[in-house]
Amino acid sequence: EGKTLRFAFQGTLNALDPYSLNETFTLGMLGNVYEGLTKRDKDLKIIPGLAESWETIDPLHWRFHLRKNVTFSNGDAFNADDVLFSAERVRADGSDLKTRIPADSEWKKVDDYTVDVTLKTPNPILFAEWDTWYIMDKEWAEKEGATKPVSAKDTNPGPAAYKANGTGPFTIESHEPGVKTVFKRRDGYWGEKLIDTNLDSVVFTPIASDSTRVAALLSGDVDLIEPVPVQDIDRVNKDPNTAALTGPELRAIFLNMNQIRDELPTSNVKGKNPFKDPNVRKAFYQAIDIEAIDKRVMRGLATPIPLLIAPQLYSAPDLKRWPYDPEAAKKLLTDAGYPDGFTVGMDCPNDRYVNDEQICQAVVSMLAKIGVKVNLNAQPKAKYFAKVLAPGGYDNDFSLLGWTPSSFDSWNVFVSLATCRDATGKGGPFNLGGYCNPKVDELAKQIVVETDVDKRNQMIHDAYKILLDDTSHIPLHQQSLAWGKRKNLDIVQRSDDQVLFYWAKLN
Amino acid sequence: MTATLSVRNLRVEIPTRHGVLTAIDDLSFDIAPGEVLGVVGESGAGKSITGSAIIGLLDPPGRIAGGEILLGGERIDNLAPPAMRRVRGKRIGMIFQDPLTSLNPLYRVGDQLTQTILTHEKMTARAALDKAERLLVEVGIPAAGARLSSYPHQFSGGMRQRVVIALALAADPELVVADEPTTALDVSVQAQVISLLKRLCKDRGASVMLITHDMGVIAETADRVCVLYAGRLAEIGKVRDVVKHPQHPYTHGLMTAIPSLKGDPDARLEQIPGSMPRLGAIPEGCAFNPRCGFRFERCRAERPAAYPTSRSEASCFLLDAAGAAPPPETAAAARAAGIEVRAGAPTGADA
Amino acid sequence: MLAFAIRRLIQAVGVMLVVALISFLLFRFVGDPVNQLVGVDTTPEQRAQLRQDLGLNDPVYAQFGRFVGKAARFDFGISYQIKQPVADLIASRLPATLELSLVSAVFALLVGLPMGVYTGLYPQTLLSRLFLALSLTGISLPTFLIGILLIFIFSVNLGWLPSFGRGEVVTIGGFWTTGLLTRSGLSSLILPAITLGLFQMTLIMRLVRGEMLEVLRTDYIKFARARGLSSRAINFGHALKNTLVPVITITGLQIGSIIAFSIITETVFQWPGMGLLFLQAVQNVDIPIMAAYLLLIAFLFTIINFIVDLLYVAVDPRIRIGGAGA
Amino acid sequence: MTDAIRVKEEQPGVLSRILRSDLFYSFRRSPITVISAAVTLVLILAALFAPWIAPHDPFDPASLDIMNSLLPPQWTADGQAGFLLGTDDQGRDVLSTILYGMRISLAVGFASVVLAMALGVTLGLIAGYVGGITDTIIMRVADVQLTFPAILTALLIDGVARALAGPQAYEEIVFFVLVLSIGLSFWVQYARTVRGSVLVEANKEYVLAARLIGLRSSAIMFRHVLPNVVGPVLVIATINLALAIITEATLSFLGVGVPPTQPSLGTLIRIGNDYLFSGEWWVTIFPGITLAILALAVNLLGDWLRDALNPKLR
Amino acid sequence: MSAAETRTARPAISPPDTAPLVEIEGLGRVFDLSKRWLNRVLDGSGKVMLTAVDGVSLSIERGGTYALVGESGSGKSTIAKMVVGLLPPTSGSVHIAGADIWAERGLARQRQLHRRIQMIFQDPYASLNPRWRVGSILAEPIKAFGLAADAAAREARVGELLSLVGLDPRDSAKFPHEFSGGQRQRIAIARALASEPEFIVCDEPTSALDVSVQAQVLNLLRDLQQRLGLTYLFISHNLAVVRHMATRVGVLYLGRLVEEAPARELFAAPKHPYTKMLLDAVPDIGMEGVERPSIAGEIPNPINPPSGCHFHPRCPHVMPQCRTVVPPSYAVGDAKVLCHLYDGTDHAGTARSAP
Ligand SMILES: Nc1ncnc2c1ncn2[C@@H]1O[C@H](COP(=O)(O)OP(=O)(O)OP(=O)(O)O)[C@@H](O)[C@H]1O
Ligand SMILES: Nc1ncnc2c1ncn2[C@@H]1O[C@H](COP(=O)(O)OP(=O)(O)OP(=O)(O)O)[C@@H](O)[C@H]1O
Ligand SMILES: [Mg+2]
Ligand SMILES: [Mg+2]
Repeated sequence: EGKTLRFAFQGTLNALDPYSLNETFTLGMLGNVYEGLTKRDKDLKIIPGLAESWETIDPLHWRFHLRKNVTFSNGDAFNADDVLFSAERVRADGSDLKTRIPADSEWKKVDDYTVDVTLKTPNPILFAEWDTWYIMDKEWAEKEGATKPVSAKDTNPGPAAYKANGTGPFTIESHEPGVKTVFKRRDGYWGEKLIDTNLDSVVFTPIASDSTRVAALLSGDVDLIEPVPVQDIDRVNKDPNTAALTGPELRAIFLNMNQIRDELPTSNVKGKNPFKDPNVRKAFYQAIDIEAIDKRVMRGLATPIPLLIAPQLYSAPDLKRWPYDPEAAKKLLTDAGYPDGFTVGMDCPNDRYVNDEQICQAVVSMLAKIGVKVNLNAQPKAKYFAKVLAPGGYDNDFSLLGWTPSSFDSWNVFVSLATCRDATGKGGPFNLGGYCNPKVDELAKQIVVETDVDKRNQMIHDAYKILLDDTSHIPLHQQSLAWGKRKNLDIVQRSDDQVLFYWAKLN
Repeated sequence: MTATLSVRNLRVEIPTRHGVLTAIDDLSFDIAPGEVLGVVGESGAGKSITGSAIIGLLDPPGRIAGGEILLGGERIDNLAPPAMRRVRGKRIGMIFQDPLTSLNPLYRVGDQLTQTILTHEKMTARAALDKAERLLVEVGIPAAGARLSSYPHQFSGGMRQRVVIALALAADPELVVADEPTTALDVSVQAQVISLLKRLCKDRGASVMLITHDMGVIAETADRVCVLYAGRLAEIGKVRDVVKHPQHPYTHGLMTAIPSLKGDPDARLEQIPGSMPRLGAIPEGCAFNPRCGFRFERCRAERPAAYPTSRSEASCFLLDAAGAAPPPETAAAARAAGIEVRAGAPTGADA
Repeated sequence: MLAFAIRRLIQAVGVMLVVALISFLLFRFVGDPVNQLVGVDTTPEQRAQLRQDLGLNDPVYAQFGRFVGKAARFDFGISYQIKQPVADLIASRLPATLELSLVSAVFALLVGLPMGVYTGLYPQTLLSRLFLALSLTGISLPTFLIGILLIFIFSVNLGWLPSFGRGEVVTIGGFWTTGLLTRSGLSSLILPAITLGLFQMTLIMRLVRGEMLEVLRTDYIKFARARGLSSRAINFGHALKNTLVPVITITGLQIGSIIAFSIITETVFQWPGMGLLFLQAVQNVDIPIMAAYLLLIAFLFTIINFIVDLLYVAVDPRIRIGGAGA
Repeated sequence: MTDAIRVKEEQPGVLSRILRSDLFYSFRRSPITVISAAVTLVLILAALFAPWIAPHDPFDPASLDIMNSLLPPQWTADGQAGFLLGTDDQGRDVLSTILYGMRISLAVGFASVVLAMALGVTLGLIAGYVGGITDTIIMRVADVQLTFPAILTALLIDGVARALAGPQAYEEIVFFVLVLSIGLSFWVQYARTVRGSVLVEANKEYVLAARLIGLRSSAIMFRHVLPNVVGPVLVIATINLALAIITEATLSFLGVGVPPTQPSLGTLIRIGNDYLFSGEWWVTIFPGITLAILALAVNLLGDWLRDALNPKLR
Repeated sequence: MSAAETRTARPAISPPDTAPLVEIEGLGRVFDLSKRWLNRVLDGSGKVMLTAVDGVSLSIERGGTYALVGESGSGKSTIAKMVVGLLPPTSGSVHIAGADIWAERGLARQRQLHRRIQMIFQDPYASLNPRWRVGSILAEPIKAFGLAADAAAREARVGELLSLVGLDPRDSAKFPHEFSGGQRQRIAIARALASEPEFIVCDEPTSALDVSVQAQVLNLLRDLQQRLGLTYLFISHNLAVVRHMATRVGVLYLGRLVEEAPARELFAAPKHPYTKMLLDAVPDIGMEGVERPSIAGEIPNPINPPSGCHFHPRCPHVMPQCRTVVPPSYAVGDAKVLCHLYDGTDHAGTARSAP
């Protein structure tokens, strides 16, 4: 006898095409329906998925053995053609997940259940992100006319935007973006032993308003909400029927300072860019009382971090935060030639990270104490990202960002956030501040091909050290996951924040 | 024979921010069966309020503060609302000044008529409709049957006032109170309506209280006239007497101030100085005394009662046979004006 | 009557064209739509091509003409954000909003009208004063606060009513979803409908009261009294009917703002209607949705106006028969 | 000379004329109105003098200490001296923030009402007095405007302004955007009312008399007609003021208002809204009460004014 | 203050004093009451024109009072407005002291002309701007026409005007609502006098007033006429008042001047059947208790007036040609009559049966 899980999230699930949007929540939800060649277990360890096993023939050649007797939810059998099709599709125009597999890799079908991949450069973490590269059914896509990813510029969206056909334990019964999505448990799932659920269906509803979402949980209208605003965790725990599920999240929150512009458009300093001076950056760093933010804004549900990565993924005893020291900060600022501070505009999302806007406000008032006047522009994430990632501009002087390396590996951090970029985005694509140190670029290049773990770790350490010394960014904290659930729900909370129904049980 | 309507010492008060105004003060008069009593007075004299008081529809906050009103010998001023409702329409019909606004624009004329008839008389809807049509015929509306289903705005002013008259007479009341029934009408139509009203009431034996400020209408229509000044009775008597031989100085002034189609057109109109006082500022003593050419001491100190003369009754000390005499010049002037000065005279000196 | 209908139609078309122009200008003003359409990695050449393909290089009037032509065929393009045809999105959200608006309008009328009549008839009683005070409080509290407080009390603390959403819906005729046929749908409707209708309810109540007070002072009411008609006949037959004319107009106008205010209510209650869609569109600068919503509102408004005018004609014979008499 | 002096002493002072007027009388007679007037006045003054009476300056980020955040009101167990009504999530003193926020709310309210009034009255006067095609055009524009209820207009203008101005500049113009949005959505009411009154007034004989003197239309419109139609305009203005303040709050709630660093009452409520369930009720309740009291008082004044100026209801 | 003083500023009048001051020639006014174009097309209805004034010609002697009488809607006010320049005529002309007030070009000339014509309105409550002090109301025309050198002179003049109409100069500080109806009408008269006109149109100046006050205002108007040599066009539906004021009377019926005669003659021997009926129908204080025949029928709809002589449906002497032919103006003694009875032939037993 099946049960229905009612789940509410703050954001909406838009297009169902698994290659349209590289975003944790969307990929997590689709992970209930689709599967990759690999999967991750409850502890995020990579386990075989649609590939039963794989081997490196040499550093440039990989072989994947596919699982047999797997069917898509429409009944089609899964085989090598589907993998090749997916590898093609994920790299096609309009895909947001192009980086999942190297653009220049070659894919070959050996037999129906064996696939060979040929690389141009060695890649020790080739399949690190393949748990979210979902395999699609070639026949289905061709029949539905969904062979191309649904992209922004499409004027008639493919059916993949509102239909799904995966190998996973759930299917999507109905999907109304922004209203409701109904997942149904399917028969004939190959991996019954990997999952543990008594759910028959899942009804997902977006509830944007924090208080409504919490109210919905407290009143029993939903069984699971994400996120619980940190301030409401107590309340949720106090209620006899509900509980908060918290745990570390792998996301690092940090501030970007634009060092690539010659002049900051939002600043009163003309003719030069104060952020080009490491002292100014360090002054900013030391002016921020991260403990206070974590205690007050985050209510203890955050861990200050010294690096741009969660400690669970990488830490080193000698890489520590610069201490909070407003006096020193003031002095650094004076030394840099700004005894009275200056003005700068700050961009901040207000619906993306936990209490993002409040963090920014706290930063504003802390910087005010060393004389820096920050004009805060807090905006919804859609606008925020459109602005700070604007093509050809990276329009931000000072901004807040969060990052989870999808491969859970530091290399992703460097290439995404810290390697040199030009204005058009060649280079570190999410390096909003445009920090550039050739040494870091060089290290990143080596890290990606280095297969010796110790050597690789040393190089990672060196790179982080440079970033810290340069004050390339201002790392703030690692935020926590906070889900709210009815007491009768058991669910696994993985620290990558994916909500996976196949580990949920309603009692 | 009891009077159809008998108003005894009526007093109407209106509480306002400036204190309690006395809109009608100690007013008494009778209307005999079948009689037409004209009530005249200048704007604000209290004519409409008298009418409203009689039918029990004083606008709040106005209230009857004293006196009594008797209809066919029964008191009606203290009836409970449901009982009073049965008097209204059934025993007293009312006609207001403006026929345009008196009729509900959203209802057919026939519906308004039958509704009124059925409220007061037990009969079938069919019969009521017949009666409605008869009424319209009576008030002289051509093609009455067809017009029953017309809306008020489809009638002309004169027609509408005829409909209003039909409505007022629908339940055959014994008294009709007509408050300026023709002021809103054209000169040539006025006469038609007035004579219609008069004829219909005569046919039914109904008494009429005709409120107007037009002395001409009164002169031609009424049997008796009651002149109000500042909420008080100035003079009451037969129309011919009051018009030709006014006894109250105010009435006298009024009659000479009205231009007439007779008489010398070039003669200067007599004018009464000043204007009627506002209710809040009615002078002590006789309300008219500041404007009166014949006033003497007593007028400022005391309020005159209505004193009978050979023709009419008037509230003026000149006529108080038992009162102190006015200065001789005043008395002489008054006599010259045709007022039967009796004050200071030992007995009736009116022979 | 025919002329009236035709004139209305012409006016409606005029209004719609103006609104279409505004919507169209939104497209133009808010920036290059190409930037909204394509990703980071699109080259300038591709952009230019896309611009050409979309006809953005044509003269403005040609573009406007095309926009109107498409809009007339309910083609509003694809949502930037959701990647679905805007027309489909709106169509799927329309029932929710209309149902909510309609129910709250009915609620506002059913409660506001009697309250207005009562306070108009008995302006001095304690109950009237209470109603008035309540109504003033009703328009002094922002809608969103009322909604939140209602959720707090009735969902969280008392647990009587659902806190969000539309509950279970039934699809009728293949396209119209309704919550009116299920228990959960009905109970979900209560709080949002009250939240949305409260303001209108107070408005109607105050309007009816004011009109009632005025009508009760008119000569024809006085004359009706003088004819001895019963209070019932006077108050409800004569007075109420005459207050209806202005009440109809204002209520008609208010339905337009009910739909607009549903934006807030839908946000608070996560009601899956057009308002929610629109608000998200505003936040995401999803112009096709904004433009379509505007046109739709204008369209609904025009229809409502038309119905109001027809009602007018039904209520007021002076209009029905034409000509203002003598 | 003596004449002039006599005239002067005869002429009662403005104050005494006001004190003797019917309006003032009906005002004095209604205790609720007196109270709401007093409350409105106090609130306006408090907002006006916020920098002098507020214990803290909540708009100065340097004075904030995040460690003071979410302190409960002073009289509760955990309250802290100096923060009478507690603090919000940024450590701003709620009392001071309310005072400052009220400044913004009132400023937006007043400015938008003035804008709507100026626009509506002028257009209404012109439409009513000039008539003809001008009238038709103005009233059709009003129809289109009516198609867009206030919230919608505001959202649209806000959206366009944001897109046009860019985020940093937007912050500087947000006040004007709000005023424009709210003002634009309210003008129709004035225009219609004024037009209606003008149609009545323009046929009154005093206007004909003015035309006989050969005055220009504009002089007649503004000097003769306008003063006679201000009554209903004032009533609408009062009621609109309350509505404008609430609309501003609502817009803030929808996220299109003033920035949270310089919150208005509405923004404060929106912020506080997030802390309702967690027990930090004071962040939202106090601004909410203030807003409600302000709107209620102004509404009561408007109500009174409407009844007092309506001769039919006297 | 004497009358002479108040007239010092008046410019010399050019034409010889014997010529009439006001000459109205063939004055007509048509109002377009058509439905909207679309309705007309759909209903197949034509344009709807209301002829409010139809070919009215009259002249007013200097210092005389010409009275226009007629029922509501007969076009009295429309004529008044066309004469003072508030409403353009559709046909005909209005000459004042020889100058055509509607043909005159040039703002200065026009204003100069308008200064000489003023108007007193019916409703004393509506004719004074309730928001203005009496002083400002009276000062406005003085300022507008530049009739006083400075503010002090203006103030003095205002005081003079107030005294002239029997009010206290101190009243200038008051507002209109502080006055009674009669006093307001005096203020309105003072305003009309402020521009030192020689011709005043009085449109029912006393019909809103009480009889006792009416006498005051009528007397005042007559006094002022004597003192200032004013000329009046006096409009009223009250025949008794007209008889009291007028030197010459015109009777209007549905926009046409059906009879025009010296006042005495008109009242003594009315010629037109309508005039007779009017005189019979009007209730008069001097005729108490007399039951009189009232006019049959109601005023016809001016939009669709009867053919021929407009009065024929109500006329007791109706003849066949009345229904078809518009009667021309016949001179009968000093009177002019628009009636076929006076076409020279003998209509036995009809007209001549009247006095
Ligand atoms: N509600 C009220 N408050 C104050 N005064 C009032 C009120 N109602 C009537 N009055 C006054 O009562 C007096 C008498 O009014 P009423 O209507 O009876 O006069 P009227 O003789 O009928 O005058 P008219 O000829 O103008 O109709 C007037 O002075 C009027 O101002
Ligand atoms: N502006 C206008 N538009 C249309 N018709 C008008 C206009 N002004 C006057 N009329 C019509 O012209 C006719 C004459 O009107 P006018 O006001 O001159 O009559 P009157 O004799 O002054 O009547 P009253 O005694 O009622 O003042 C009436 O039928 C009236 O309806
Ligand atoms: Mg009266
Ligand atoms: Mg007239």
